[in-house]
Amino acid sequence: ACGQAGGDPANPDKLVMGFVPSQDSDKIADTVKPLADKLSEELGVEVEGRVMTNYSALIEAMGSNQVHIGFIPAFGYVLANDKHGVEVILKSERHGEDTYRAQYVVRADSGIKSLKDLKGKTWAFADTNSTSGYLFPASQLMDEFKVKDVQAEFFGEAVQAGGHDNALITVYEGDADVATTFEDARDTLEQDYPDVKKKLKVIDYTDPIPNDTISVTKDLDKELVEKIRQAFLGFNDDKEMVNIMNEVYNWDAIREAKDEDYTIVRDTYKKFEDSIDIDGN
Amino acid sequence: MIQFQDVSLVYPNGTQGLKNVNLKIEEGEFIVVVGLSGAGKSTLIRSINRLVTPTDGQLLVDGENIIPFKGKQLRQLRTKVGIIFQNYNLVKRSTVMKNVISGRLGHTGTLRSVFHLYSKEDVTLAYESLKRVNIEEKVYQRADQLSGGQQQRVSIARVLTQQPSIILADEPVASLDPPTSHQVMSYLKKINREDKITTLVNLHYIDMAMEYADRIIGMRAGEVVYDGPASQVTEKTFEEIYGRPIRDEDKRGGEVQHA
Amino acid sequence: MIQFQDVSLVYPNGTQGLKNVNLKIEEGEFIVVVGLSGAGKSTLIRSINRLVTPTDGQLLVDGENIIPFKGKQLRQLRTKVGIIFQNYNLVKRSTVMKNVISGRLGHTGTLRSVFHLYSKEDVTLAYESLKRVNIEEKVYQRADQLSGGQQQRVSIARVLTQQPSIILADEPVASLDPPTSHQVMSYLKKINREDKITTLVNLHYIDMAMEYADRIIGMRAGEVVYDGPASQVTEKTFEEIYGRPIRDEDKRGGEVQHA
Amino acid sequence: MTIPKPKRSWRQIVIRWVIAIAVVALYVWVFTGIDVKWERVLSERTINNLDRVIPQMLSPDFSAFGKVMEKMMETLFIAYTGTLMASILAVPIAFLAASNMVKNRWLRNLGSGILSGIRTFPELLLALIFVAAVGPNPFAGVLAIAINSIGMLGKLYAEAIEAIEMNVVEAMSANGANKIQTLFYGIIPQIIPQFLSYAIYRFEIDVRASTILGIIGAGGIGTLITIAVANRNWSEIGMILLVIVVVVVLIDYLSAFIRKRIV
Amino acid sequence: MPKIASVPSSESFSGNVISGREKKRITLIFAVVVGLYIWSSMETESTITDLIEGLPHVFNMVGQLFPPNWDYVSQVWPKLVETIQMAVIATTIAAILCIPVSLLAARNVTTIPWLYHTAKLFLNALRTIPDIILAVVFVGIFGIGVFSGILALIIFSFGILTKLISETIESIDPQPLEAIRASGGNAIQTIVYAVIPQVLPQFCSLSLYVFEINIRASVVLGFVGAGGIGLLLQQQIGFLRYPNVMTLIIVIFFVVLAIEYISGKIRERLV
Ligand SMILES: Nc1ncnc2c1ncn2[C@@H]1O[C@H](COP(=O)(O)OP(=O)(O)OP(=O)(O)O)[C@@H](O)[C@H]1O
Ligand SMILES: Nc1ncnc2c1ncn2[C@@H]1O[C@H](COP(=O)(O)OP(=O)(O)OP(=O)(O)O)[C@@H](O)[C@H]1O
Ligand SMILES: [Mg+2]
Ligand SMILES: [Mg+2]
Repeated sequence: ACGQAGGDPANPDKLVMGFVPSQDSDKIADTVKPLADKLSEELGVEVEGRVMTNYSALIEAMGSNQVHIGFIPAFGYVLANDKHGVEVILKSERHGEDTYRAQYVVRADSGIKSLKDLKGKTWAFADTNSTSGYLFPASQLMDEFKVKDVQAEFFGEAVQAGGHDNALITVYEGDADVATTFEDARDTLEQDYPDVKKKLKVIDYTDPIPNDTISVTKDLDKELVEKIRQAFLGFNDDKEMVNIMNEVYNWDAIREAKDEDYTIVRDTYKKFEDSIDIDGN
Repeated sequence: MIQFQDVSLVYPNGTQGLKNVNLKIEEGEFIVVVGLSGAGKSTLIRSINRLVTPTDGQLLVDGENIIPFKGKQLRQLRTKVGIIFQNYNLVKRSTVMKNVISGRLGHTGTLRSVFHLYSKEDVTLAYESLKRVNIEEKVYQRADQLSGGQQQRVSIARVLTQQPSIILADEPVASLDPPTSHQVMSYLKKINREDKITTLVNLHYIDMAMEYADRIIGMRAGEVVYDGPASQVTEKTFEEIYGRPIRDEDKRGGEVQHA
Repeated sequence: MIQFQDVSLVYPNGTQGLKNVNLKIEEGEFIVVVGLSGAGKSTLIRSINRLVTPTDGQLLVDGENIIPFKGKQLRQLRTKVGIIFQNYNLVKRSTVMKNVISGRLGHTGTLRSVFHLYSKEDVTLAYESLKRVNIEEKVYQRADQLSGGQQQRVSIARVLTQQPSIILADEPVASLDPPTSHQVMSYLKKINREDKITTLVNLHYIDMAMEYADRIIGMRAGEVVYDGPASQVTEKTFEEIYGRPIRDEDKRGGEVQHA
Repeated sequence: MTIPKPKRSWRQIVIRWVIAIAVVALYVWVFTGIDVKWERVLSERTINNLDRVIPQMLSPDFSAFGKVMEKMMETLFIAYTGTLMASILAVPIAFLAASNMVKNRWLRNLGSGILSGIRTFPELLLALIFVAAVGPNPFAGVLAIAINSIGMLGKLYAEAIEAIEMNVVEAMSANGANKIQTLFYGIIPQIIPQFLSYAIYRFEIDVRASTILGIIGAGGIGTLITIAVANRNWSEIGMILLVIVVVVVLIDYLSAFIRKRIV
Repeated sequence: MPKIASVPSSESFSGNVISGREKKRITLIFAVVVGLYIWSSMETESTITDLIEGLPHVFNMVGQLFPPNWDYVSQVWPKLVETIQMAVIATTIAAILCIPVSLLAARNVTTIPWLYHTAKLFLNALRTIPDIILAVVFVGIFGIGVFSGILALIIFSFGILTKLISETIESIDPQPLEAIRASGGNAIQTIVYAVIPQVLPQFCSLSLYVFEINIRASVVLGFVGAGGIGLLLQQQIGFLRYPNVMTLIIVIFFVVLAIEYISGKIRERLV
C-alpha cells in the first residue's frame, strides 16, 4: 500500500475502526462511539468508528489501509484474510461461548423431524453470503447427503429472503418448509409474532461457527497491534464497557483469537468456491 | 340578435375592460371593431361567448341574458357562437380533420366524441366546411404542416362545422402577411353573405376595416366611441377613435407606391 | 469598396448559389438586393463577410481578396463588416446592453470580454448606438422582453457598436409588420447617410426596395440580372428580375385603399 | 359527397400490425413469465401484516428524532457537495457529447458513451470503490454521488446545448468574436437557466440516492434504514420516513421557488 | 433567500455593461453557493488530497472488474428476465395510473386550486420516499418476492412519471384548450381533443425513460429480497467477485442501451 490519508499505514495519526454488525445477532447497533472513545483513551491515538451494514466495503477499505481495525463476521474475515492479508487478533464471546451454531427451523406441525425429511422441500435462507444462514448448513447437508449442489440436488426449491427474520417469516407463513438461521433468530420476531416459538421448532444444529472477529490490517505496526489487543482485553474487566458491549452488540466478553480458529470457515467456503454462483431462487 | 345593455367589465386587477357599452347587433351584420391596442376590442368580442364575464349590465344573445350562464347553458351558448383566434389555436399535432370535427364537440356526446364516433352528416359537414375555404386536399395532413394562412382557413372551417349563428373573430389576420390577410377576410365576408351569419371581427388596420365592414364600431378605453356604417367613415372618424391623427402605420399596407 | 470579380459559389450539395457575379460597390452606397426566394440574395450578402465562401473568382474588400482568409484575418474582416439578420439573432436571455456590447467582441481581448472589462469608450459607444435607434431606455432589459421591431433596432445598435465600414442586412424586415418595417428601414437609411457606411440590404418587397435604395441589384438563379439606380427602375425591371408579371403580394403593402 | 379516405401505404399498415403484435407478445411474455404468488399476496396474512406494520409506522418513534435528523443533515451535505461537483464536471462532457458543438462523430460518441456508461454503474458499487479509496466516510458518498450524477446531468446538459439557437452563435462569429467569446456571449447565456434548473432537480434526486449509501459506510441515513429494517423496528422506519418526506418536500418547494426566479 | 429576479425596470444607465442590481445579484448568488459548498465539504470531510491519494485504489478496484467473466452471463439470464418483466409491469401500471393524477396535478387543467395543490403535495411527498424503504415496507407486508418489488417500482416510478407528465401538460399551448372550450366542449372533450394530442409524444418517451429507471432501481431492490437482478449483484459483491459484477453491469448497460434505442425510434415516429 502507498501513502494513506491517515499518514503512515503502520502508525496512522488516526485509527479508523470499521464495524459490521453481525447479521447473526438479534440486535444491531447503529453507533460505535462509546467503544471508539474508550479505545482512544486507552491508546492515546484518535480513534474513529464507522458502522457499515455490508462487509464488502469494509474489507476493501482495510485492503487500502483506510480502515485499520475491523469488526468482521467469520466469513468476511476469511475473505479479507485471503484477499488482503487482514489478521484476526480477537473474537467475541456470547453466552459464554466463542462459537455459535446455525439452526434448522421448520413449522411445528409440518411433520419434519430430521434433516433427511428436508429432501425436496423448499428452503429459505437470508443470503448466500451468510455464514450461518447459508454456508454452514449447506456444507453440512453436502457432507451428510453426498450432494455437490444443495439447492439443485437436495432441496426442491430455494428462496433468498434477504434476512434471517425474513427467512423465518417465510417458513412461518408457509411459503417455505425450512429456514436456516443463526441460533435462535426466533427471538427477533417475538415482538411481531408472539407465537413464533410455538409455531416454529428447531430440528437440528450445525457444527460450531467461530464468532465475529476483531481484525487488523497487515501493515499495522506490531507494537500498536499488541496495544490494541490489550486495550480490548482490558474491556473485559471494565464493568461499564461490558455493559455497553452487551447492550449494544450482544457481546459478553472479548477473547484472544488466531487465524487457525477460522480454518473451519475457510474450509467450508472452499467447498462452495465453484458452485456458489448459483442464484438463490 | 346581440344586445349590450350598459355592459361594463372590470378585470380582477381593476382594469376597466368595458365601460357602459350599449350596442344592438342585428342578424347577418358584418361588423368590424377597431381601436388602439388595449381599447377593449378583445374584451368586447370575448364577452359574447363568455370567455370573459362582464361584471355589470345585461348582455342578451337571442333575447337571453347570458351573463349568469354556467355549465350546460354556457356550453350551449358557445355551441351557437363560434370564435376565430389570432393564432388559429389549432391542435398542431392533430390532423386537419380532427381539428375541424372538434367544432362539433358541443353537439356530440362525450363518449361518442372520445371514441371519434361521429355521424356521417357531421363528417360530411366538416369536409364541406374545408371545401368552402378551399383547403379540402389537406384533410388528413397535420395542422403544423400548414402555412399560417392555411391554418387560419382551417380554423374558419372549424367554426363553420360548428354551424354557429354568430361568428366572432379576434384579430384573425394579425399574424398573416397582407395578401393572405385579404384572402382570409374575403372568406369571412363570403360566409357572412352566404349563410347570413352575424360576424364580428376585431381589426387593427383601418384600411381593411373600411374595405370589408358593413358597420364599424370604434372603441377607446373600454367605451364605444363610434358606431356607424362603414360608408360614412372618414379619416376624421378614425382620428376620433384613435384620439390622434392617422399615421401610415395604422394601415395594413403602410406607405406604398411612393416611388 | 467591395468588388466581385467573376465570383461563383457552388454549395457542397451542388446547388449553384452564385454564378459569375461581377459587381463594384462604392463607399457609402445604399444598395438593395431583390430577387425571388432562392435567387441567391442571402448567398451574395453572406459571402461578403465570409459566412459562406465563394468557390471561384475574387472578392475584394478594400482592395484585398477575402476568399482565402482564415482565423485572425477572417475575424478582422468580420469586425469591419457588420451584419443584421432576419430573426435579429439576439441572445434572448441577455440584457440589451450585453447584446449590444457584444458588437465590440472583435475589438476586445478574450479575457477582458469574459470578465466584462470594457473600456469606458466602448460602453459609451454602445449606449450611444442604442440612443441612435431610440431604444436607450431599455438598456438593462432582457432582449426577450422587447417587441420584434425593438429587437431589430437592438441588433442594428449592435452592428453600430461594431463601427463597421460595411453593413449587411439579410431581410431585416421580413418578420416585422409593415409600419415597423418602415421604421427599421428608415433607421438603416439614416445611419447610411450620417456615417457613410456602405449598406447592402436584401429585400423581398419591391415597393420598399424602390423607396429606400440608391441602387438596386436584381438577382435570378445566382446571377445578377439587373444593376442600376433605383430611380430608373420600373415595373418592367421587376418583371425581368422575377421572370413573371408583378403580383400584389410582391409588395409589402398588398392591396390597399380599395375602399 | 365522397370524402377521401386517409391514404396509408402498405408499408405503414404492415408496420402498424408488426408493432401491435410485438406489443401484445411482450405483455403475454411478461405476464405469463412473472412468478407472482397470488395466493400468498391475497391471503389473510397480508392483512395481518398490514395490521402489524402500518400502525407502527404511523406512530413514528420520536425518541429517534435526534439521531435521524443528524444523519439526514449528513445526507443533505453529501448530496449538496456531490451535486455541485457533478454539475460542474458534467459541463465539459456535455459539450463533448452535444452534436452541434463537436463535429467529429467519434469524439461525440466518446462523450455520450462515457455518459451512458456512468449511468449504468450502480451507485452502491461506486460507493464501495470510493470507500476503499478514501475510507468509510461521507466523502466517499460525495464522490459516489458526484460521479453518478454526472451521467444524468451530462445527458440533460447535452440536450440543452443541442437545443440552443445556433443563429445567435452565427451572429457572434459574424461580429468577429473568437470561439471563447462566442461561448461566453452566445452560448452560456442561453443554457444557464436550464443547467441550473437541472442541477437543482438532480439535487433532489441525490438526496434520495444518498440515503442508500449508508449501507456500505459512505455516510448518510442509509445505515439507520438498514439497521432499523434488520431490527424490524417499524416505528423507527416511520420516523426516518417522516424526516425524509418532510425535509425533501421542503427542499422541493424551496427549489421550485429558486427555479422560478432564475428561468 | 436572495431576491433573484425582479422585473427589470428601465433602470437608468449606469455606464456599465452590467447594471448595479444585476452585479449585486450575481455576487450574492455566487457567495451563497460557494459558502454552502465550503460548509458542506467541511461537514463531509471532502478533501481533494484524500481523493488524489486514493486514486490508485480507484484504479486498482476498477482494474479488478476486468476482464468480465463471460461464463457468468448464463446465470444472469433468468434474473435479468425477471427484472425486465418487473420493470415492464411496473412501468405499464404506473403509466396508466399517472394519466388521471397528472391531469389533477396540472395547473392549466385542474382549475380548482385546493384540488391541484393537494395533488401536487401528495405527489411531492410520494416522490421523496427512497425506493429502498418502499421495498422494505412492501416486503414486510406482502412477503419477499417479485410482487413486493413490482409494487415498490410502481410507486417509485409513478411519482417520477406523474411529476414529469404534469409538468409537460402545464407547458402545452393553452390556445387550443381555449378554442375547444369556446366551441362548447366539456372538460373531458377538452382533455381528449386538446391536451392528449399535445402530450402524447412526451408521454411515450417519458414512460420509456421511467422504464429505464425501473431497470436500474431493481438493482437496489435485490438487497432486501424484492427480486430481480439486484440479488445477484449483492451476492457477487458479497463474495468480492468483481469480474462477475462487471458482467452484471455490462448486461444492464446493454439493456439500458437497447431501451434508449427503442425510445429514440418511437420518439422519431411520434414527434
Ligand atoms: N385577463 C386580464 N386581466 C386584467 N386586465 C386585462 C386582461 N385582459 C385584458 N386586460 C386589460 O383590459 C384592457 C382591454 O384589453 P383588450 O385585450 O380588450 O384590448 P384590445 O383592444 O383587444 O387590445 P389589442 O389590440 O392589444 O388586442 C387592456 O387595458 C388590457 O390590459
Ligand atoms: N447551406 C446550403 N447548402 C446548400 N444549398 C444552399 C445552402 N444555402 C442556400 N442554398 C441554396 O442556394 C440557393 C440560393 O439560396 P439563398 O439563400 O442565397 O437565396 P435567397 O435569395 O436568399 O432566398 P430567400 O429569399 O428564400 O432567402 C438556393 O437554391 C438555396 O436552396
Ligand atoms: Mg385584443
Ligand atoms: Mg435569404
